[in-house]
Amino acid sequence: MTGTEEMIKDLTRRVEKLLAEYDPARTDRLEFLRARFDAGLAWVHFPEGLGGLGLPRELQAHVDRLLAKAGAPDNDPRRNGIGLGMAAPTILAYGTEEQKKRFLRPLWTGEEIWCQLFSEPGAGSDLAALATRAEWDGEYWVVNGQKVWTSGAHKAHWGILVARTDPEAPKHRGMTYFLCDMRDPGVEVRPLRQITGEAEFNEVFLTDVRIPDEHRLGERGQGWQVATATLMNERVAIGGGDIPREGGMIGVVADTWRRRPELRRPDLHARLMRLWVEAEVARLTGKRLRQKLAAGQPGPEGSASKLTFARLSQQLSGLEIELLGEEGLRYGDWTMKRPDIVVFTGKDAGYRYLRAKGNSIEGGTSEILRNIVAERVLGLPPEPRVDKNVPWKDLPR
Amino acid sequence: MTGTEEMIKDLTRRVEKLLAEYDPARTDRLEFLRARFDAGLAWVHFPEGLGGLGLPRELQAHVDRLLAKAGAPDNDPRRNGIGLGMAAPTILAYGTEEQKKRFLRPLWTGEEIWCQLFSEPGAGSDLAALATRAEWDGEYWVVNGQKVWTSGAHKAHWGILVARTDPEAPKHRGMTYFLCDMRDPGVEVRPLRQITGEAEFNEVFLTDVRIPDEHRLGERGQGWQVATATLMNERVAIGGGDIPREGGMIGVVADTWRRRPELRRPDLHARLMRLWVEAEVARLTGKRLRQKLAAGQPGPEGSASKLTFARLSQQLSGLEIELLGEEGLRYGDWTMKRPDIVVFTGKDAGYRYLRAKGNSIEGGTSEILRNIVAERVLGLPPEPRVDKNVPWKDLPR
Amino acid sequence: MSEDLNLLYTDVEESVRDSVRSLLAKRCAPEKVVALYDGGDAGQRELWQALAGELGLAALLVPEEHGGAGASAREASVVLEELGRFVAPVPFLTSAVVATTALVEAGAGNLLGPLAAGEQTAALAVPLTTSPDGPIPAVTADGGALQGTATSVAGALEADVLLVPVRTEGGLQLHRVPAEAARITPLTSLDMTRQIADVDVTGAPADAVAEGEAAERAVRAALETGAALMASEQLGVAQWCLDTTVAYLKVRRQFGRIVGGFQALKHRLADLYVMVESARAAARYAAAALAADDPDRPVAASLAQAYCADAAVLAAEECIQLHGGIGMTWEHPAHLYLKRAKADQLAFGTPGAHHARLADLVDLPAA
Amino acid sequence: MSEDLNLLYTDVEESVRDSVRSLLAKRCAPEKVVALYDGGDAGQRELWQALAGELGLAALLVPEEHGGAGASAREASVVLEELGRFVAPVPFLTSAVVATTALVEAGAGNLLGPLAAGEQTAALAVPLTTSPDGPIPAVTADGGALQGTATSVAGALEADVLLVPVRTEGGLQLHRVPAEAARITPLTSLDMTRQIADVDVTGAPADAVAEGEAAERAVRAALETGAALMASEQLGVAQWCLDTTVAYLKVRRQFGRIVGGFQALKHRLADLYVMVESARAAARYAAAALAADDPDRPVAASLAQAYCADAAVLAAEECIQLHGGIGMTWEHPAHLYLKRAKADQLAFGTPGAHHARLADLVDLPAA
Repeated sequence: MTGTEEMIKDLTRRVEKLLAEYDPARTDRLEFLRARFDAGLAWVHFPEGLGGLGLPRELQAHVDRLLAKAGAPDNDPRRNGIGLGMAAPTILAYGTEEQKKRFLRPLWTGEEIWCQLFSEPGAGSDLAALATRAEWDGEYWVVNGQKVWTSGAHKAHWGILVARTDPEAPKHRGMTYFLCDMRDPGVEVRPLRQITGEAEFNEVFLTDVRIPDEHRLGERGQGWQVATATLMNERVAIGGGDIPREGGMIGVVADTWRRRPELRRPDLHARLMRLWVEAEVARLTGKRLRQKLAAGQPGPEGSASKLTFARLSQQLSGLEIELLGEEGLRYGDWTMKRPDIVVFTGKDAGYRYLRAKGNSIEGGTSEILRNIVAERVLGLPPEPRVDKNVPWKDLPR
Repeated sequence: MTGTEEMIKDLTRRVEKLLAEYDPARTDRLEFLRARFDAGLAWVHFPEGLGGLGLPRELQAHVDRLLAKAGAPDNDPRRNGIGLGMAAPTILAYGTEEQKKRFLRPLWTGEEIWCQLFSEPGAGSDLAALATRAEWDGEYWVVNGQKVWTSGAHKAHWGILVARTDPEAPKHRGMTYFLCDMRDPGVEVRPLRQITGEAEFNEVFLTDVRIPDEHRLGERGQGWQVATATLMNERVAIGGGDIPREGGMIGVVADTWRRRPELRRPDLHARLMRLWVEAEVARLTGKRLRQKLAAGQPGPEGSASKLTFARLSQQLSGLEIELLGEEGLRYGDWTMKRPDIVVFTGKDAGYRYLRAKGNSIEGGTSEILRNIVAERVLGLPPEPRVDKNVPWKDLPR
Repeated sequence: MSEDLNLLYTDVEESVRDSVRSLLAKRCAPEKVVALYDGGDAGQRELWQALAGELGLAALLVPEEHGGAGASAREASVVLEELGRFVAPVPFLTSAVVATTALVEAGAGNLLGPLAAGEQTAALAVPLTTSPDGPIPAVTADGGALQGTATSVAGALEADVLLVPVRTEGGLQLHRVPAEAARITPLTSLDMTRQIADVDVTGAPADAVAEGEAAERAVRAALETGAALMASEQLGVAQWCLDTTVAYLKVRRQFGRIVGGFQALKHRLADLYVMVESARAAARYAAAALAADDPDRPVAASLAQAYCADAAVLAAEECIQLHGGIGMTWEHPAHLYLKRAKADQLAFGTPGAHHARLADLVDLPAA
Repeated sequence: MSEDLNLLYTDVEESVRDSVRSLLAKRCAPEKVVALYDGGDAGQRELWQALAGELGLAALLVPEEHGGAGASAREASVVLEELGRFVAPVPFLTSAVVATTALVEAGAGNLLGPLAAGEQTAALAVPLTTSPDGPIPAVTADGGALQGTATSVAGALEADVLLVPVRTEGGLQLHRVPAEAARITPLTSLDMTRQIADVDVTGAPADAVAEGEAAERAVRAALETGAALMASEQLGVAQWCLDTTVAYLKVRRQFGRIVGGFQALKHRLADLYVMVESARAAARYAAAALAADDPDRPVAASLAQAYCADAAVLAAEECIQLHGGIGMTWEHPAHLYLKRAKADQLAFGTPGAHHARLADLVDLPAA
């Protein structure tokens, strides 16, 4: 029996034990989730005592499968994407023992939802330019500033926050990372409406928000390093999973083409076929990337996949409107709403077209990603920098 | 009678007088051309005594028409494009009286052909980086270096040359402009073969070439300024004249499409129509530009026209090969030749495809032209420069 | 094609532009316009009154003998550039260009008085997507009574008078229907600054203003004029997007540098500039050919629409992208231009439809 | 499609690549290859002998029972990547892939011995532009004697044996004709590293190796395999163009800066990199599907050819442009790659032809 097989057998036993002690049919959802966490079956690659068992990450799928089969509740991971995908690994990497104990369990169970307070109006692609100040008043860090593009801020209990603690230092060296209680009276959340009419995101205004020093994550001045770790976890998440042929936007357009022969025109067919080829090749490229990762050949090519995804979703959704013709003049609903979950291919063609515009901006603009590919993959010279060794306070803004 | 009408009447009289004194049917070609020059009818916008009459440039067309009607020989301007388009206006602007007297007449008549010695292997887009040295030995300027992309060097009597005379000065300030006798024993011309198989251009090796100081054009150290004037005349020439609808590369492809229905395919039709539209719009854009110039509203938009021309000629010639299919696999002739005249749309489809690749390089690459449009038209910031105020000799190469 | 058409702006055209622009700058701020998306009032009625009445734009294309200014498509195109630049929610294109052209071509100039005076507004009741050379969508006439719905009609919500193509046994007719007699259903539109509506004219009283070939000619001329001159609106949209993006990138800083100094963005803006100047040549040529009633008019119209429709969309898309996150927000006006550009791309025939029309006109058959 | 196909390179494949590359690096320098354009000798015969004999590449796709290596399309695709990277003027694709596949599929494996041993070279006598799903160009048979010319045949000049599709009253046949019995006229080719020729087989002795459906199946399988695996050659061409351009721009200076540091060029190279990696996924999938005889094979072949054909052309065009003037010269090897890429774009069907084939295969009909 190989090591993996043994580990799987052991995990199966642990799952059976959990199910025996906490029958999902008769146990309160939250109670079950807490018990699952305490049994180390939340995220098996986390350490023991912190929801895991120190096992390889891939084995989680086995646990999930067994529990789903038994009808056990899950932690509804889409409700807390930032918590699970970004906050948790960062807390694990940089947190104190107390912080890990305090935050990871309610994060995983979904009792505490998290949001991300990084971007600012003046610090988008250039995150290190951020201006939100955190000043130590002897008792608390007192935070003032404005954050933006914060999804879920209105539902979040905690926010991962980067703020400037030393304006005299060069921009990358004067920041500190905090865990910010979103229920502090100084936190004001305002929905940020987008071109689709919806407000997926928020602006967050921070006025004399008080953060105790035990909610500082990492060292003072280490904020850039901690934030970079968070963002690397974001990029991993964007890579996404396997999708079938015609998954995503191409499937929507191909489906319309098949169902509605009256819309077909030769010029649109030429464009459709070109995009079908590109979409299928992009899918295979993603598949190849995941095969490389699985074979232990990680690479920075995730940026390439995101570039292609953004371009294709924009071109396809633009084509769809031309294909629909008269129907393309309509729109589903302009009413301001706060969606819980965003599905790029959901809703109507107009929504898809407008929402896709964000694909080349959010999570790293296509321009920044091209820089990354050029510099880190191809080894071309970096952009001339004028802001590396200047105190932040002296930089022009 | 308006001023223009009077001028035209006067010009008509002068042409009649010339024709009466030198009957084209019975006069030696060169004798006639010299007489025409001396009558101020060569380029009427040049000063009197230098082939002109100080009249508006537009009136030249009237003179040309009258003389052509009378069967008079012309100066075969395509044989001496660089002389007429670039050297002559520069000599007129910067030359001494002796230089103008000495050079302009045989230049215009075609007795002396000119070439341009500007680009070097290490100084393409960045002309000011040139390394060809000219050192004053007390009697002559002694020139050593290598020039490239010199069309017609093997037929030329004179070359306009920029060389470095002061390596201690920053790159733009240490150059001087010369008129170089191509028959000097230190001048070696080697054909430079291109991807088409032909050698339109040459490399010119300069070894201890001796140039007397009276062949210096402009002041010592003023070379950049004089060369810039030359290049502005080049850009004016590239603007070109009115062409009819389907003039140029689109006409070649459209003609094939019409003549050979068996080659038609829907995907190619979609591309053809898109390019037809772009080519016709580009033609109208050029027409509008010339209307602006004629109305006294000059602008830097010539760079825009050249960008579009290059892109379209490349896309169209690429499409043509796909359209031809099996025939597109062939090529006319790979034999090394030195063509007298280059016609982009001439010869076979393979030649057109390959030759068009040069359209976005020669006379300013498309990348440089985009910089020019961005900076001079849109007013965006210039590229960070590290070489402006450093002595040329200290620059990395 | 005519080689002597003037592609520049005349002094008269520039002065028309100045007056339109200064009025729009005062009365058509994007913060007001965006209210239309939430069903609010953007003051669009008063704005149109001012443009039609004070500036006399409703009368531009109406012949002088019918109380109009007798101006040409050239002046109208300059007006449209400015309306595009402000995404102005007014029925100039639908009423003062398209419906007016239909009536003039139908020989019903005598009905133009109230339109020229700005007292009435009219709309041609066909889908906004109708191209000049396709089949003409029409309602039917059951006995004497109209029956049917014209879908996705632009300008219907603002109209007092509807011009309705009616298919009868005797051929196409163009009928005049009072708007209050039709059931007009507003549609949630991608571009709420030119909201479309379904127009049910079943049972409405109507009188024919043209019949047979004359009716067909009138409708086609109206659509071709719409296609030709909307190119100028698209130019205006593209120009605003370029200007706004360049201005923003000259002040926005990231990584300690003016963002507009990053070469990749400079090159994209240079390409955008080249495209906008090309769109200008195409739009001007279409307007000039129309004004001169040049035989090349159909080619000019389809050429301009094929080129400018895509140019406006691309300019608006680049505007959003190069603004970064802020361009994705409701509070930045860029989205108004993207929605207008994308809807305009479908209006009067997509670029693909105009390519097909050009293929016929210039003898480049598909097969 | 099969989701379990391995798109990576196996260790075996990497070792095939290494041996091919090291031989080509020694014996196939661009300065030698370019001689072909002036009718000179590039040592191409000796090179092919070395590849076919020393490395046994001619035997790769020949089944073991016929003296071959019984390797799969996966190994052949890696060989083609390297041949593309060196624009190698050898008949691997035409003989060891296309003609070999035709004979295997025709059930004429017994004829493969001399091919596998590198003693003979074969070519399928159809135009290089023939796509897998179109009509099969064929000569005719007048009585027993062949009549006609196969035009634009690749590999004919190197071939000892020609496989000639023959249209008879009883249907298609595939004949074997000794090359010395045909009149082979070399054509001045856009890509002289894969020079084409007209092959007149009139009166040549021939024997049929397959008839009817078997002949048709053999020819189509050969063409589909050619299309699928040429994608790897195109990948190799594109990869060389990217690598060479990046390397050059890391050392070339203008305006006092490394040219590869100018952001507009960085972004173009980043896009090129994304395209090359995409081409790799497409080419690998086609090879893997072929090797596994996967039902998705036809889609995989047309997908790869549609994508990689354009990718190679674009990479070669960008290589020339980003090298500036030097890339336009005869002495720089870039032109060899441009010519190969452009000719390859036409070979086995243009991208447009493969789009049309895909439209059928995946049910996205044109009308």
